[in-house]
Amino acid sequence: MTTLLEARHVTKLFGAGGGFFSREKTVALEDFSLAISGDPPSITAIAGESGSGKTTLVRLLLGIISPTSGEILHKGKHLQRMSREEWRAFRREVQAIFQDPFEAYNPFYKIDHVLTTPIAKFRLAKSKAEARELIENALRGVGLRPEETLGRHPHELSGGQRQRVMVARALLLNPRIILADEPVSMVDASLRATILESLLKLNQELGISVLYVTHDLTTAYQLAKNIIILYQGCVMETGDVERVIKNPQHPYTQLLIGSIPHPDPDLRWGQHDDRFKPEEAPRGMNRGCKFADRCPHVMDICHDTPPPLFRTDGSHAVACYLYRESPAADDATNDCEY
Amino acid sequence: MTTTPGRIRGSVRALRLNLLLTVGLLIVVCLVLFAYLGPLLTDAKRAEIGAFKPKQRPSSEHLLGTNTQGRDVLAVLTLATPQTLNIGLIAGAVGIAIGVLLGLISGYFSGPIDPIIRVGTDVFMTIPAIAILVVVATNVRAVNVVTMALIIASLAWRLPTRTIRAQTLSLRERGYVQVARLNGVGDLELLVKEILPNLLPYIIACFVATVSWAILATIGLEALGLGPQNEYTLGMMIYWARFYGAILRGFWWWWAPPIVMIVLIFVGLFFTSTGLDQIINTRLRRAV
Amino acid sequence: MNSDILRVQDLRVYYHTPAGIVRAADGVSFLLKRGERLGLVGESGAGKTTTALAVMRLIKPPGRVEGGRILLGDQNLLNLSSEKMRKVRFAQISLIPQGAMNSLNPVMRIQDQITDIVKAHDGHFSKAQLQERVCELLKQVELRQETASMYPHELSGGMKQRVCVAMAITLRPKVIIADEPTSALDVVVQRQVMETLRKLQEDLEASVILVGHDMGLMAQFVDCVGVMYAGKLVELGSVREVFKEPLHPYTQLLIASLPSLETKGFFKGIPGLTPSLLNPPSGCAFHPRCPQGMDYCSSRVPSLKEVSPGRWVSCHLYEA
Amino acid sequence: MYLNYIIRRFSMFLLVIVLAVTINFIIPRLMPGDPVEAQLATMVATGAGYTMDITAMAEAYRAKFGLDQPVWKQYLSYWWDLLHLDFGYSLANYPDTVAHMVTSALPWTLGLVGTSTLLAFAIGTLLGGLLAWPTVPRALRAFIPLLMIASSIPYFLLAIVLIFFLAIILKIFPAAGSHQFSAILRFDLATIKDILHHAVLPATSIIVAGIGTWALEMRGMLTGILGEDYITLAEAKGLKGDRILLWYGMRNALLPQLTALALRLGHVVSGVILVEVVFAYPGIGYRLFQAVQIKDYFVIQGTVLLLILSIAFALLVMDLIYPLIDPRIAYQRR
Repeated sequence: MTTLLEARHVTKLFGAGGGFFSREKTVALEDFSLAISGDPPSITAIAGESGSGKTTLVRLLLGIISPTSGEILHKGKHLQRMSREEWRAFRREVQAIFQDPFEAYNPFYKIDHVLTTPIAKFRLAKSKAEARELIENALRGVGLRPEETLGRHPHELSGGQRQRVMVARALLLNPRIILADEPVSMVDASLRATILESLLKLNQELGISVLYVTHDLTTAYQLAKNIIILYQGCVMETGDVERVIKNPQHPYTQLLIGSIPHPDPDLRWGQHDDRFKPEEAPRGMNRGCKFADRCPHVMDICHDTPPPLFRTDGSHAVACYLYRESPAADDATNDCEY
Repeated sequence: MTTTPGRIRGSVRALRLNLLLTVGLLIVVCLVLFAYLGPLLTDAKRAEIGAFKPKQRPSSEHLLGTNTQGRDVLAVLTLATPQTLNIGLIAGAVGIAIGVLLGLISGYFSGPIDPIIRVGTDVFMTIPAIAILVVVATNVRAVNVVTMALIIASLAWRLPTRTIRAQTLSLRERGYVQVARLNGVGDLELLVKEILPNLLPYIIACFVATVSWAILATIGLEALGLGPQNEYTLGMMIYWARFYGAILRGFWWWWAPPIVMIVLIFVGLFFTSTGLDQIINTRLRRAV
Repeated sequence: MNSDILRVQDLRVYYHTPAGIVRAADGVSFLLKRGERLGLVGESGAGKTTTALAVMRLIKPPGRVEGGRILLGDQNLLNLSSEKMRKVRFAQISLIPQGAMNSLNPVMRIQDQITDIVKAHDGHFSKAQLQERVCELLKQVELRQETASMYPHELSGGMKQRVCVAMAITLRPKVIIADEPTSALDVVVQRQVMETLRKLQEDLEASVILVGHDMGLMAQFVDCVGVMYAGKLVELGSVREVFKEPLHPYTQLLIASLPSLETKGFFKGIPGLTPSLLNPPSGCAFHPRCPQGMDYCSSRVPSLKEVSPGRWVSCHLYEA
Repeated sequence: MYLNYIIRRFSMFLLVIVLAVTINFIIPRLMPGDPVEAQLATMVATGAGYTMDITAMAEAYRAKFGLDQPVWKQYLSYWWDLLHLDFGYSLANYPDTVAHMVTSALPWTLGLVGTSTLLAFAIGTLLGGLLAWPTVPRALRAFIPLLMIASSIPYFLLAIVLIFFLAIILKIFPAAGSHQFSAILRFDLATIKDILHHAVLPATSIIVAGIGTWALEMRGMLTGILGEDYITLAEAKGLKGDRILLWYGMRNALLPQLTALALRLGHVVSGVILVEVVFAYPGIGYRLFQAVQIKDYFVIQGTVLLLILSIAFALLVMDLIYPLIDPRIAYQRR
């Protein structure tokens, strides 16, 4: 069966172009594969630090930028080779929520503009009344009172309110999948939960798959069913979130989870594990495993060739030579049962 | 001396009372009234050759005296000012139109077109305008106000293209442009409905600066004698004054009035565009 | 009382914006003992950064310190002349800035930015002594010696923050204020920088005020923590007391809303909207969102009470 | 990295030259009618005192410059002449070559532009720095509107006013020229004093207007920079006010200020040319003015070309200085 949204061996290089000589290329994403079937609708988390390529991935999956190599497919069709009709269907079925609530609204218009435009563009309503109806339902769906929200200018609403209007916007088109790029990182802690809750509701009640991109493993654990850990554009570890978070196998994932400051004074950070060398000057282009020069278990092979994904058990795969005895996972890390 | 900017309370400039903009607009409005109402009030005959005894000093009868051809200087001034303003406005309009077009195209669409426009603009910026304009002007036979404006316009597009392109580049990356794409909005509509409205303040401020530059370039060419020979413009008034040695012979009333008028134009336009920039920045800082 | 390094009493800082007066810090009081790590936590707009900057007297117009006292030992910093205050900065109280990304002068080498501090406090040392001090500092913050001659744009985020930590401890100050030092860093780098800061702070026996919004970081780093809401200090106590038995309803909801690795798929936010500082709600600023709100909560302003030694709360529930 | 930067800047320099030459070549050919014949005709009309057979003269010139050959061939020969610094002959004072006429005028212009622009830039930048510093007395703030007005007065209009008051009425300075016509240019104190005495008025008119522009540019730049985080940290570090202003504020404003100078160089030179015309100062500007008066065609082309090249060269030199001022420029890692 064709998958809803799929990336096959996608690599994206950013050469700072311009001028007559293109300078060094920086690797944003390297040989990344992902498949989201869409039924059952699942929530997949992409976790990684800044500079790991998460945002580049979202822009690739949305078709805003095209991959240097590899393809992105929507229902088996290549994004770059779609007809106008296919592209409109893709645009309607794959929606997104962005990170910065302050940047997402054109200061020139009231916030209604962001809701009325999709209705007009995708002809979702036949009359003004029906359009109004759609908008109000969508706003109530994310816990906002329409009379308090509509007709206002963006700067009159708080960050939390604006982000919820963004979720409502995505809701309007009732897409099959929503790519949420760090939806709560710029929102206060108290409002964070309400937004995550509305994402969970979309998945459970409306059957919308969600790709939750974040640097915060705790919210990833809370929201998602399976997770992919990214480091400098490469997949380090992937699988069921319960296994990956509670029993991390890749050294980098272990370092990540060990560094999370738990809000519990009794759960102090493990004694300072200084075997991990601090991150040095900005990274260059090394061939082998990207984590090699910081990893305490580094072996020669780690510097030569990038490690493939090894399947350690049913739904848990890790790209590290420590597990080279395990069978190689099939390349498409997908979200349905392994 | 008008009150110093210090009068603006504390470091926060109240948006409504931007002193620079108000003073600038005041000067510009007076100039426009003088330029476009003046000619209606004075009859053109006073400005014709031989209308009066030449080289008279300013008197009650001739507030600004007469020049070597016996024209009343005040009458000539009232007819010359609108002409110079017209050249500036036409050249400014053409310049801003090309600038917005090129700026939007090269700012929004990356790909091959952008470097061409960018490098082209930079190269033309480094070339002193007077050099090119001289070569063009010497080869144009009959020069009147409109051709003069078009000659100037041939280089007036440089500043607008550069400014608008820079702004478009930054606006293109904004979040709301990505959201608009997700809402199914196509490139062209995106440019017009999402980017252009936010560009308007920059376009206005840039237009004022371009008009000011155009007038400067015009009087520059006219000082070299390349201006319209048979029409009154402020630049040509100065040229003829110098041509007949008015400075050495102390006939200050031939060249002083046009100079004062030109300086007023520049000060008015400069205050207006600087005031506009301040408003754009404070509004930007507040919106972010 | 001699163990108190810093006493802040009823500090008020208002911003006179064209849209009206913003009471960023409205009567903040707390105590800092020698070697103690105090956390000031609160959501954006709660006034924690304003409080930190006010202690260093770095509030710029349109902000103004309206009143209150900041006692460093027996000196009230608010009364010092600007020249005397300049001498206090980084000699007795130092600051680790929030945005390490652009807190370093981009056109100056790292070593010059460190020696600047020594020269500014008329420490007349020879070039060699200064160079040696720089090397010693860089070693303390685990940075290679070559970093000294590098420019800020050649360093990573974590390395820049370590330089800021080195600068903060150059003159061995009594108090270090860290204003959300790691908010822009990854969680891995954040832990490494915080643990370096802890080690250095303990060696110096300096006190630290850590300003931030990350409750997890507070739980891991500080000894006692103050919770701020709408410019007021609503709760203060040891980190165990505040996290295990929070008194103020806001603190309770805040801790309950924190995602943790135990509960999966369970979200609990704080209803209502963050308060507007231009016209804050009357009485107790939290009353519109407070589940245990009583009728007079919206009229009477609660005051900070010491319900047990070192344990403060500002809520009508605890007034006699 | 630094080499990469130099190559890019040098290629820009070459591009400017190519473009300038092409413009100079194309524009006259765009105009209707035959350029040479038109020039000769107008020259005679303006009473150049020759009575000659225009068509024969035009024929000779056309052959000399191969105007009868296809355009691209003309273009190549045009380049070929340029590379041999053969700008052609001045029609008015034949046999003097354009190259000689222009190169003899260049030092005067460079002297005038160089000194006055650098002086105006230095004074303006310092003044702008002071104006932006908050602890500066309010009285100095009153300067701002004056600077604004000064910066919006074109150089050569100011020159006219200066001549009238200082040269005609008060007779302190000479009204025109660069030195006593009688004096033979010997390299002794008297000549230098005389040259300086003549250069005062032209330089002043450039400097006064220039200071206004640079002061405002610097003030705008610095007010932006003073809001930066590294300034707040510098204050927190307890550094002295002047140290922060100079090493943290102005040091960072220097690069954008220089870029502004580079951008306005073309504008400044345009102004200086007109000042030379007003003072009959024997630089490139006045040479251009004389050529324009009598439509001495090839001199016009030569002057314009050389003007563009000298500015492009100045910009190249400035570009090469940038990395020394701001280390980030040559460092193109990202």
